[in-house]
Amino acid sequence: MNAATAIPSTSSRPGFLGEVMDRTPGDNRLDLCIQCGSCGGSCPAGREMEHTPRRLFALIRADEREQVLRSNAPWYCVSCYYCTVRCPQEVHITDLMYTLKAMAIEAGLYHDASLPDFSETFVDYVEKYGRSFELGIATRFNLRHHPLSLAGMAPLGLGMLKRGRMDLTPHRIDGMAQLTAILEKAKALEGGLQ
Amino acid sequence: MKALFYPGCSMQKNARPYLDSLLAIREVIDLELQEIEDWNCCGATEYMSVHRVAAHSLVGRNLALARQQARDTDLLTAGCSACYLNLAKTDTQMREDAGLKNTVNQALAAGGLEYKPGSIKVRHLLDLVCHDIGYDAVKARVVKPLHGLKVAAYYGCQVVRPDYDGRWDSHEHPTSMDKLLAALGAEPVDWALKTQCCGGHMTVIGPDVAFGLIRRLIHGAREAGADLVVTLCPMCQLNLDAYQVEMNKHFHTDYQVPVLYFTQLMGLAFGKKAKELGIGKEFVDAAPALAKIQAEAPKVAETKRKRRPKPGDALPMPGME
Amino acid sequence: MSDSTFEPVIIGFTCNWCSYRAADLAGTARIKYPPNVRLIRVMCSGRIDPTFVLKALSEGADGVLIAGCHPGECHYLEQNYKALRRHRLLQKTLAQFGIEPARVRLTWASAAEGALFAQEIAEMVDEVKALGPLNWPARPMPMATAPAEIPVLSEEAA
Amino acid sequence: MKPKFAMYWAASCGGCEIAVLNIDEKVLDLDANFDVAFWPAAMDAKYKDVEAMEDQSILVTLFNGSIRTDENEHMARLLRRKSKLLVAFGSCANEGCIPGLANLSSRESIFERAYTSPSTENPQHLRPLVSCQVPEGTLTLPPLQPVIRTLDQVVEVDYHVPGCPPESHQIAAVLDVLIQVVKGEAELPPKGAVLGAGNSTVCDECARKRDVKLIDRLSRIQDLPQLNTTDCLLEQGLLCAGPATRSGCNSRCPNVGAPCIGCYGAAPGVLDQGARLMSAIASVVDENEPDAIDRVLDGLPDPAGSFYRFSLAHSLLRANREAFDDKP
Amino acid sequence: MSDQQKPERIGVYVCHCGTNIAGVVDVEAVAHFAAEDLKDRGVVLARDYTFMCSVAGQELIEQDIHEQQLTRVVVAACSPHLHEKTFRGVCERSGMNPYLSEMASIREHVAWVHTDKVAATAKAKAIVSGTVERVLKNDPLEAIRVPIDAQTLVVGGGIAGIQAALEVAEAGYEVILVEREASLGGHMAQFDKTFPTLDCAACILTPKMAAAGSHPKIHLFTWSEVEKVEGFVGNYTVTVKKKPRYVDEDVCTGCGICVEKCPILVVDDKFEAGIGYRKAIYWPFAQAVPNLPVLDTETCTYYIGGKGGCRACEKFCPTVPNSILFDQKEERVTLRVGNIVLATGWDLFDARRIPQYGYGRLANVFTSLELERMCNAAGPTGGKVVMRDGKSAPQRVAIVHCVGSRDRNYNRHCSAICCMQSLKTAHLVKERTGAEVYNFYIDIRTPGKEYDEFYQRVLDDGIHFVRGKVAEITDIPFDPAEASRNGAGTLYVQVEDTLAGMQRRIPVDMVVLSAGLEPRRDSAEVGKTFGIACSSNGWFIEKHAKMDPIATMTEGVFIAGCAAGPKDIPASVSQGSAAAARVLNYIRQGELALEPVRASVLAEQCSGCRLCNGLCPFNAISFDAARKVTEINAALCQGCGTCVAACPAGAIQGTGFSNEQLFAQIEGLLRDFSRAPEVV
Repeated sequence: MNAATAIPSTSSRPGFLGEVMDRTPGDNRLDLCIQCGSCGGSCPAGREMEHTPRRLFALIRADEREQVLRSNAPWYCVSCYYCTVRCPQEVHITDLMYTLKAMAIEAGLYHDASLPDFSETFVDYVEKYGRSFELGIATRFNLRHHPLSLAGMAPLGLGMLKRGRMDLTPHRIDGMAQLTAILEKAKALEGGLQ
Repeated sequence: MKALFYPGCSMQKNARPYLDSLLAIREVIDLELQEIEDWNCCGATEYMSVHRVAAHSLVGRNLALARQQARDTDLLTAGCSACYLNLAKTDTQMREDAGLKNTVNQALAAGGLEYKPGSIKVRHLLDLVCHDIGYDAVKARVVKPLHGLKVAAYYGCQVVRPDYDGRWDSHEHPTSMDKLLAALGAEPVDWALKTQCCGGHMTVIGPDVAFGLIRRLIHGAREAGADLVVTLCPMCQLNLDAYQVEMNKHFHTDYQVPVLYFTQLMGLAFGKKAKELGIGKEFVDAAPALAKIQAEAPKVAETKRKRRPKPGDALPMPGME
Repeated sequence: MSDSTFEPVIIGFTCNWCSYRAADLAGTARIKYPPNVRLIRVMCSGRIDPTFVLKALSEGADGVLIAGCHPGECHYLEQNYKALRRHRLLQKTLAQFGIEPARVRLTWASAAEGALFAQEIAEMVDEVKALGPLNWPARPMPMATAPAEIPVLSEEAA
Repeated sequence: MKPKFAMYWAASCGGCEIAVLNIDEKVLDLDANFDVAFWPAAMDAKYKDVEAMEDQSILVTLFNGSIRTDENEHMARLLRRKSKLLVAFGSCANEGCIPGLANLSSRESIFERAYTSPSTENPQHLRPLVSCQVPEGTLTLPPLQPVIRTLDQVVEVDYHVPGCPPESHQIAAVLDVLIQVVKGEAELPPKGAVLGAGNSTVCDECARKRDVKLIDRLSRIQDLPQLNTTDCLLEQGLLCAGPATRSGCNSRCPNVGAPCIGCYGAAPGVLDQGARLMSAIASVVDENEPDAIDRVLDGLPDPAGSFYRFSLAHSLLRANREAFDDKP
Repeated sequence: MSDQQKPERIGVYVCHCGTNIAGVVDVEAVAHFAAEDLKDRGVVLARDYTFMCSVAGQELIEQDIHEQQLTRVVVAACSPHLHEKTFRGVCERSGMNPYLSEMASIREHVAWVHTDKVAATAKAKAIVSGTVERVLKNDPLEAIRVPIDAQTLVVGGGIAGIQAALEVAEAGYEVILVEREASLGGHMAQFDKTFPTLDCAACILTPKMAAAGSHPKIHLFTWSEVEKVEGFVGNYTVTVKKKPRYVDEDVCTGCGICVEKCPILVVDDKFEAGIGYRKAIYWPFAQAVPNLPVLDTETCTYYIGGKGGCRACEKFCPTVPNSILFDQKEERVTLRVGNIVLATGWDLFDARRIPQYGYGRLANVFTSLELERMCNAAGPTGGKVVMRDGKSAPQRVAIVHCVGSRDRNYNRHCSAICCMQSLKTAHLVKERTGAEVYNFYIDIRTPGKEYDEFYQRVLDDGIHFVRGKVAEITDIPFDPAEASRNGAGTLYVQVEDTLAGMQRRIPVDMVVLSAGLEPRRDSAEVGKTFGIACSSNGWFIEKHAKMDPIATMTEGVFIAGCAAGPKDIPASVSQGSAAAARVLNYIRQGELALEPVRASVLAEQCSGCRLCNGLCPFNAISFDAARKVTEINAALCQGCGTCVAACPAGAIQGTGFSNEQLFAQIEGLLRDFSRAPEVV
């Protein structure tokens, strides 16, 4: 982001740490992490993560790019922001998780392809219609990754349809051309920044 | 009061009862909503994970449209926690990060739009109801108080955290919705899990994790004596309600704790019909719990006289005020 | 716009207790920063009069840095707030003169913040460099002595 | 033979001339003691008559008005050469005064404002030309200079009489001194002295009640719900330049309920009147947070014009970028 | 003025400082520049020399002053904060007014921060040019001298204040000791054992309290507060407010029958930290000094009932006349003192501000101060460590470090004592209950004499240490399995064990929160009363954090103990003594020389606009209503210059930093650099 700011940043950190910080908006303070573990302790999904957020930050400092981007941890982040509000150094941990996910997709570094694919499936629908489409997302995602569970989840889907809580067809917004232009430009700029 | 309104994809469909109940009560509480025309998806938590700038631009389009369409108000409200947070986050981060502001505006320019961060005030619906409309105004409109109904106010994560503008009394133990429900005549139970995670997208990508979290919440609400859980977010409602059924299957349990939106309870207290409020579309039937609502107000418990302490008793507890 | 060989001259006003000591500390810690700022010590940022800033700008400075103790940490209790108030009003006024806000920067640095002070200077030098020279034309003043020959205006009546 | 007296009117409104005539019978003393050699506002005269005079043949010239055109500059230089004592008379000559506010605009925008404003009937968008051809020959007008200057920015000045215009009792006092000097009854004041004014500021002569100042709001007089008739105007949120303006006017404006606008210029020893006033006002804004401070200061929509209403051309910055960049 | 009468003769000295300056700045070129280019400004000689501050360097200046008749001196060397006094001394010894010298900082501000020699030399020249212009406008000044009143005020009767009072009194001077609470003692009186030696706090504090209470030179004002402070160093007038105790101090014998007979029992939030009780009329604690009870009108039935009923205390009081004075009124006493020591101490962080730790909601979460009272043999549990039910001993105890400290959400500072206090608590709990004790920490900080040895001892006790900041404390099990393993009432400490790299939930019966030390809640107002500053986090600011940690920016006001930041007992005692030493130093001098940087009003130019009247936090500015002019009290003025900058009439002059000096310095700094910057 800093490339576009008017004030040239003099605080940029070297290496992977700097890269992660620069790509996370605002004063994210990753460099202030004191490794106290309040993030890892607070995380509702922390037990399932290969690395706790704290450990990811230590690995980032150690320039262990590949280990970090391969970790399932960012994908298990549920965006509950407990870590962010409890962090004694006010590190924007949740926002940093988004950055790591985007970097992992770019680098193609994740060992469980199902994790980013859910996000990408979601994004595809938004880019096609301007709105999300639950039936499509769930079906496509499950078909690809959990074809067996699809049958198991069917009652839930049917229940949703029965209660009028799910559409069979997606809704497309009127300003789709405008939205597409915006998103294409945004992606071009994003690419330019990297 | 007037506010711009961003319904979001969930409210359109899976949280339709939320929208229906909001529409049913808006006149009662004198809330005039101007829906943003042709709004697009906020990107949920997913878009941000794939393309950060595009995600902010996606939200930026909504903010820019809101600014364009704003008539005599600069408030923008959303009922969905994720929608609210995404709108607030883009506005905040554009405010704090000049680079992001410029980049997003360059992208918006491709669609002939521009957004000046800070020109729209993003607020969650619950925040507006509790803090702007106010408990007294709500209480004054109650015609069928919810006496006898024990409710667990469940806030989830993304309304009270990270709380960019400091709107809430606590990130961990907020009380705004409890006070609102008390104003409706219901009895909010004291429980410790009111801002714990419902599982979020883990119901799809890691159901085992999600089921554990859902069980803890449902179990906690039941242990606290709640007849039902009250939410303010489509994702929380979906996970606790629809996935409660899946969770029961997973653990071979039989929890039956219904989950409703606060707007639905407001509607009941304002004397609206259950059907009009979308009640009945939930997976765990709320009817048995709602049958408890009494017509009569319970006798006001005598104000507890401060027991004169005696030495030898348990050690005194610190007061909470 | 920006001239890569242009090296701005900036006058810096620092308070005796915090920012001047921050500059001392930057020195003691051998923190490097660009040599464009020349410091003047006053006892408190509250001593800084907008006249000093205008004087410096009209005498050829390309920018002015004002540095005091952090709000709430003034050694004279609250006088740095006066500096803050004057800076806000001065900026508002300078805008009408077409002088960019980046040329008159207010910052806070405690005696312990040598690195921060150095960074502030580096940032300010970059910003002023990007703006280019100020060259305020008020200086030198047009000469007030009459030339030897006064040209005779042709035939006008009074 | 009586010593020669002159008065000249450059870029100004003419108020100074009226103020001199306003000294009533005192003007007879002037006539009794001086030979009025050149005073275009009072009597017919030609530039060539002045040009023909010997250098330093005029004892004293009261010069009012600032230097806006080439003609103003020419006359300033000419009168300097012909006069022993050149007095910058009135605010325009001393500090630029209201005409000096034009230093916040380019000539183009001044013309635009003057010849195309809604109150001007000018369908053909005519603009004055420096020269034009008429059947009788070429007519010329002195060109405007891009930046207004004060008299002492163009030629050396011996004395300063401030005010817009100078108060008549002060003018009378100054003339008395000159007459005494002519009669050999008094010494000339030291060169550079300010005559006809006090050594303090307007507050000294102001009858209003004053207290410790804390400003939480600034407004214009017409926006004030009610004006307290006895208390300090600044304390009521009005920008009164009295504290930063040289005394001598008997606090004429504040005493009748109008804030001082600063026409007597800076207090003795003060380098820049506007900056001093700015510093003083900002110091007593009763807020500590940038946004809150700005909210109070937003009550001043035109700070440069307010602080430098009279002294802009003589201030440290003198003009804004637009005026300076306005190349002929 | 003077430069019109007689031309000034300025000497410029450029220091090499070994290679410190000369390695980067071309010192010869700078000296040459001063001698040649500044000749028209009055520079008659310029020298460069290896070490100007050396004896030889100083002699060089002295010699020049005599031989070359120098009238002003500029030394271009290090920061004036280091050697301004040195070179002023040189001038004074040579018969020149010391304030006609100036330093130009070309080491800290040039040589040490720049690498480009050409640019550095150019900047050094500019600085010298500015300093020469400035020194030309310097006026000869005299230091300001004020007499010192020997009576001393000590505010705060904790260990730091007691120590300061005793030291001054022992030296033979009168001391006024003012304490807000009803007894001396402060927080230390609440503690059980003191680390690392584990000696009993009461055993070492009580004798000091008694000594202070009975010292003939110490005048004790307990249950009192300083309300107003006027004057300046050596000559303060303070107003002390004595709150009513409703007990006659002169008659009461401290027999305690009133306390015994009082039927009202209330929770003691103060001394017993909320886990014990007291009566409505009570002693602050057993060893209170003075030994007088105090009546609490908020809980006494006589007052609650609108002055009727009960009066048991009065009925049973054996003294004649009766010691109970139901109608006692607030009193105010005005005193004159020369110096003031502030030892106002600290407040405990309110652990309820961290809801996820459950204090106030979960019964068996305690604060460290509650534990102190619990461990104390004279405390509510008689020294037994029990759970909130008052009976059961805990079998598993968690001690959480850094509660409210080192956390941007609450306080950024380290509270300095909690690591050791937590280790002490762990040791005592283990010793008294045999429980499994877990310490949850981010870093263990034990930098004191015998402190780390104590840590080793606690490790040896078998205490568990888990490195991780506790995320939350809850009584809700994660899943049924956890619930069945641990039983009801268990508290779960959820934490990332950062050394094991995993999330853990550790079941315990009791949690102790090591709450941090905070500035007193009213420290900002107290600072205002005494004219000293608080930093943004609320602690009082020292004159210099390292070189002058006892003095403040206000002459004659000193700070000791935790008022300036968290400290342990040895440090607080040392500071009490140090403050006393500073006070005694002033008293023995009899008078004090102050820097003559002061503001003054030119009465004939002052219009009495009163714009400056509200600008001085030291109350040095007053308005003479009769003459309609503003006046500045030179002894109260601290020399900040804010009023000088604010005076719209230019009627306020500032010595040492006058407008003329600053304008000249600006011109000098820009003199040769205005058009074409010389940086190559």
